[in-house]
Amino acid sequence: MRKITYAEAIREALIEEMRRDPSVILYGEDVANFGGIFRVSAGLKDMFGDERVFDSPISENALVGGGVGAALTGLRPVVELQFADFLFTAGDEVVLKAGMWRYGHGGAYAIPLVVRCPSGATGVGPEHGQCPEAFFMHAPGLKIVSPSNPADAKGLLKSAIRDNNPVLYFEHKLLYATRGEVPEGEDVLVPLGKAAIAREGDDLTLVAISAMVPKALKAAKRLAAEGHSVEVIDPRSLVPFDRETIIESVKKTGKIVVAEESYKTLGVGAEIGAMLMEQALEYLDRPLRRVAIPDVPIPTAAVLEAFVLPNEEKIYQACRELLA
Amino acid sequence: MRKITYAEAIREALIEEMRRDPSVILYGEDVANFGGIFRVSAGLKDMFGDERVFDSPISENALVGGGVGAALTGLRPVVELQFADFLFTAGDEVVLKAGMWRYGHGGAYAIPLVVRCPSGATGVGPEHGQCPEAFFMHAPGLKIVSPSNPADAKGLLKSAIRDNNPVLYFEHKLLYATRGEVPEGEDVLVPLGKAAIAREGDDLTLVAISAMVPKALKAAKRLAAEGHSVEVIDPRSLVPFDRETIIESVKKTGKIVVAEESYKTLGVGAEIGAMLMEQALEYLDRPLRRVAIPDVPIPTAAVLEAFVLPNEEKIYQACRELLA
Amino acid sequence: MDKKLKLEIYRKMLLSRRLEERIAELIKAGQAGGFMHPGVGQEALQVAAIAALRPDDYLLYAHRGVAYWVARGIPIEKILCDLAGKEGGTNHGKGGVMRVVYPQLGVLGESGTLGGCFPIAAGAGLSIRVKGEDKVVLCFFGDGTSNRGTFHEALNLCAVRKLPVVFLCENNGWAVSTPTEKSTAVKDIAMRAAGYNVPGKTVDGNDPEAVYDAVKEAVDRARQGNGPSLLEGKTYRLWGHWVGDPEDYRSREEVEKHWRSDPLPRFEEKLAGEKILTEKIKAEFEAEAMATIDRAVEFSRSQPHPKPESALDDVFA
Amino acid sequence: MDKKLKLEIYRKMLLSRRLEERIAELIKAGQAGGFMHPGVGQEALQVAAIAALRPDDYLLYAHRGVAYWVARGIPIEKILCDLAGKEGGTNHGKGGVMRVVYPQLGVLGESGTLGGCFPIAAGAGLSIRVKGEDKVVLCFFGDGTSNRGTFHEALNLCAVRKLPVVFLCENNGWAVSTPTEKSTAVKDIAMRAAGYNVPGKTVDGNDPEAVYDAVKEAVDRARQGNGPSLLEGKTYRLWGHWVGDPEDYRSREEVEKHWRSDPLPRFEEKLAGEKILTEKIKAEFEAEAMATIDRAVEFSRSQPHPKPESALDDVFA
Ligand SMILES: Cc1ncc(C[n+]2csc(CCOP(=O)(O)OP(=O)(O)O)c2C)c(N)n1
Ligand SMILES: Cc1ncc(C[n+]2csc(CCOP(=O)(O)OP(=O)(O)O)c2C)c(N)n1
Ligand SMILES: [Mg+2]
Ligand SMILES: [Mg+2]
Repeated sequence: MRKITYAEAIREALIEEMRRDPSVILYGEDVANFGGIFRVSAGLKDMFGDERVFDSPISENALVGGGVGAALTGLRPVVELQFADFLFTAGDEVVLKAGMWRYGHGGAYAIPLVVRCPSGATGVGPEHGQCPEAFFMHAPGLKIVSPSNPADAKGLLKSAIRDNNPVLYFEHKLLYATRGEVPEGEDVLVPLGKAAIAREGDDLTLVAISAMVPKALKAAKRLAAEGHSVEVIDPRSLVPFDRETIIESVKKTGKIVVAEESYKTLGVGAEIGAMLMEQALEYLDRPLRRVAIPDVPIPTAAVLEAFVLPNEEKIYQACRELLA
Repeated sequence: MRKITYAEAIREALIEEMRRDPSVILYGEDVANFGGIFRVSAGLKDMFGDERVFDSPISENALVGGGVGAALTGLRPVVELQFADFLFTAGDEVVLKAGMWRYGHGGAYAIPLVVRCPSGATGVGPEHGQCPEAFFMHAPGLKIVSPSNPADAKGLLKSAIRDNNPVLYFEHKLLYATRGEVPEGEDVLVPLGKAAIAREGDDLTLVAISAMVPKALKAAKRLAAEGHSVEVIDPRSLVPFDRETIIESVKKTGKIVVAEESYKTLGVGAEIGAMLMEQALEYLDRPLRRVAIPDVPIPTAAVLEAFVLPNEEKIYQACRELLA
Repeated sequence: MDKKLKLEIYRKMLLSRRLEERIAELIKAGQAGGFMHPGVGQEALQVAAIAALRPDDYLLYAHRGVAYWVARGIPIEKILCDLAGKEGGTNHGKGGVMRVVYPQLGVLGESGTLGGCFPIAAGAGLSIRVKGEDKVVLCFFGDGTSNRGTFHEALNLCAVRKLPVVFLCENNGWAVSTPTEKSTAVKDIAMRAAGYNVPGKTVDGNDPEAVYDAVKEAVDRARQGNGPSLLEGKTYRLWGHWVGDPEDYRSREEVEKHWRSDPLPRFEEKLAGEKILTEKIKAEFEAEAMATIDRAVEFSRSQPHPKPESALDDVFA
Repeated sequence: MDKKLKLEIYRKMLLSRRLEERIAELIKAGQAGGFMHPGVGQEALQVAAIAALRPDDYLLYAHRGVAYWVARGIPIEKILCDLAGKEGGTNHGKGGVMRVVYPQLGVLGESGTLGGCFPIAAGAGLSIRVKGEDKVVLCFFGDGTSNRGTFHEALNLCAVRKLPVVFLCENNGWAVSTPTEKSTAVKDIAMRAAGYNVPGKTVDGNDPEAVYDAVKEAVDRARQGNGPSLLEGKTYRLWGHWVGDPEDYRSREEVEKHWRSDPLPRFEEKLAGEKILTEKIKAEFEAEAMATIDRAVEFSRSQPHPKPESALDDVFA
């Protein structure tokens, strides 16, 4: 199968969905003229015209709230924020408008909105490097996806655009350049709410999110060489969250490590831990291990950033500890 | 000891701290002329003048961000938001400015800011009734307190004002009118980060937050009549979080129920569950039970609101189930 | 404005007034089950502005009163059901009377956070523009709300993309207990139009004809693709911020002074002077209003509460 | 502006220019370890404005270039250490060069989200006011940033409470790849002053004297308790948005045209014409700049990285 990058996969999904459905539009800061600061939407303005692909003012509230208004009235807007961190700048529009307008109005409207959020620490400090999925996983009414590879990036974005609900789509900046096989075909979708078993195994369940998936797979490989069979689960979508797949795996392995680029306290691993304690307590034979950022903002300098970020080694060590 | 209401306790704390320290100021929408829409700050403008107590425009970003700027430059501002929900409106200012300015600037400044956030569902719907503590518990750099009674309301607010860090102070609207004993004395503080054991017990640990504490105590009383000894823990402060007290209690009881007015997924109960799974797995003899809002926005109509809110009966049932 | 339209505006102002009076009674008697910010005194502005819309235009009303809905033609009984959180309303108890919604007439709903409406209005304008329609969005907001950052972002976005949105400020002199001049740096909210290079106009908000003309002009302009406008009607909040507001923050004299420019008797006199409104018509309107309200109250009383477990519905589509 | 001040402004403009040229070299050679938005072409505006401050005033600079810090007197070696995330800088690797901070000179730091500075500036103004000081806050921001809602909220708050804050827009024609007229509804950002009833003034941002005079006037006004002002300097971003920007979104001709009004040679010629700047002084300034920069680069190279575990410090005070 052909291999393309994660960024190309996102771009392909946008192009196909915009071709398929004239109600899909794309806007955000620098997405048209420049093709996005990560150049993911390069060329789209020329393909679809500047009514459907346009540059916006630096106005995150108006961007996201405008997306809600456009979605309420029949469009399927895809809004790009330059950095996922700017979700906070549009906090009301994301949590209370996108997440609750439908509910508060008794289901009178649907909100088919996608907010594209480039996430992940890349040496740019506390306000441009977060993976803030867990904040929004707590908010009712929002769907959340975090693809870890090009095929999922494409298939999940297409599903997100076709979904009738607001979806926060987290694209990890460090994954943009990664290559992978991506099936062709305009109706190849990846459903929201279905985890992927990235590697099968019997001894330990390792849940990894977004850019942690490749690192988890490497750690699993190292552990395999040492005789441990690790099952790597990539939830792919955090809302809806495929609890079943994780619970089933843990029933088999009895051990769980969660690797994520969130802050540890109330990161995704907290929900996984609590869920297992509710639904699979009798199967757990070792304590939970969460590999995450130790509740500090993300520092800028490389040595500091490396200290707080989860990585292959930390994942490996956490697994080792449980397998010992 | 004299009994005063929760609202009076807050007001007393404000008065005492403003008397004690001229750098303490109070502002927000309608706090001066009207004394706050819940009348908590009635009369303060007359006591301290309209430079130190003033009404602000409807500009939540400027209120909270202004509080950060004032705190950076030597004041100790207390900012009132009319509803805790408006923390989202000031998302950037709360999470990235208050929470991260100090860290991002290498500790050059302290941010002694208090944001008062009236929380809790009272029939006013999805955007005026939330208890959003858990969202912000995930954010590094913010302290969080949620007093459940007048004495704590006073003592914690005084500590929050004297603390050199940003503190989100959640005052539950349904507690304003509750009365309780409050010791006199301007230096009677309740430290941030120390849980209270609201009732001792041996059979089950029941952690309850804010307005859930009185309900949990009632449930515990009912259970006591049935021969079950329930320990009720009120964390009081969620950041810093007194993990020790909960873990110790669970080591004794082996069972835990968490009651909170958060959304269930990634509510405070998730962190408690995960923490116990990390640190006390071998002591847990029953699954975790979380009594919380089932991941829907808060509806307005009384029958609907009652259906989603945790209450004494739901807490009682969750405990019963584990004690069976 | 022709005679028929004048009478229609008067009729709806009257109906709105009577409805709010009834709602206040119900609330005070503990029989409404809901919460309300009354709009008494602002009906001229609300009804006349909405009269300038086409049925397929979009409306984002503000949080003050019932006249928007009455003007738009939403059945009164639905409003009362929403107030009481009953079935038979527009949002099935989910949002209360603060979130009346009516897609058939482009009524998009309400943001619980003030100023949440501005970006939504801009987005609806974007839709119209992308789909090549000739609809218009009318977005109401209060003087206090004009200080939200979303006002600025949305006005600018609409202006740069020439979106068909008319922003209409109801400047009633107060935001809860805070007088406009204490919270707002300009005397006329419409002066803010200069920051976005769009037309700005202030009119007497208690004069339905002035309001209608100004809104009509702005709506036409938007419909023709010439972009947004910022309008302001000066009016006054004759009642408290909510039913039960102690109002100890403003003087009785001030309020009484403004009762003397209550738009309802003022318009009544004008139409009587123009021989458009006769005593007979007036009596008919009053009777009709009372009958409609009585029926609606009855209807709402008879309606069931939503099923408790329906609280779990409508999170996702 | 007296002769000494003119020379001092020129000297700092030159030093800033040379420093950015060196930083660009270091970044291109992979030796800087950091990320930078260069301010080449905007030094006149930045240096002259800051010259109007007192040492105890507060400064919120924007994200573009080093001249703010050079102007304020922050040692160059500290800037380079922050760029490289080394010890010896101002923030110990926590915030990089985007968060240079210097409490001794009222330099409060920077918001990573654009527009985050506006409320902070208002808050600093509030402090001054409550403490009864006569300090002033100077807050820089870009044309694109003027579209954030926080601009509106902060300007209004400062205006209603007459806070001593001077808002100064560096209108350089672009926000990343978006020309100002595509994102911003007004030609002159200073026109937005009308929305807050405060003085608004646009000056040639490449003319240090015009900038200094305008800022001085606004600063004096603020210091005397007469409230905020909104100023704008027209300038141009001569380099890309960041070092390495392909700049394929704008024409070479446009950029070249603007190089012809590069404020550095322009001011040089003016001062030469006024016989203030001699060849000798110029050569001395150049030599001094180079020596300072060389020493600073050396210093920064010799500095250690922060201890990895120090990443856990500074979350709470
Ligand atoms: C973001 C936000 N802040 C505060 C409130 C609380 N609040 C509701 S109505 C109101 C006053 C609004 O004043 P104005 O905009 O002038 O409208 P009016 O009530 O006078 O019609 C306030 C502060 C809110 N709902 N949302
Ligand atoms: C809230 C927010 N949105 C977007 C960005 C990304 N960003 C950084 S600089 C920039 C352009 C700023 O333009 P302008 O204000 O004109 O300043 P200039 O770069 O031209 O100096 C953008 C969009 C950001 N940092 N913060
Ligand atoms: Mg008002
Ligand atoms: Mg610019």
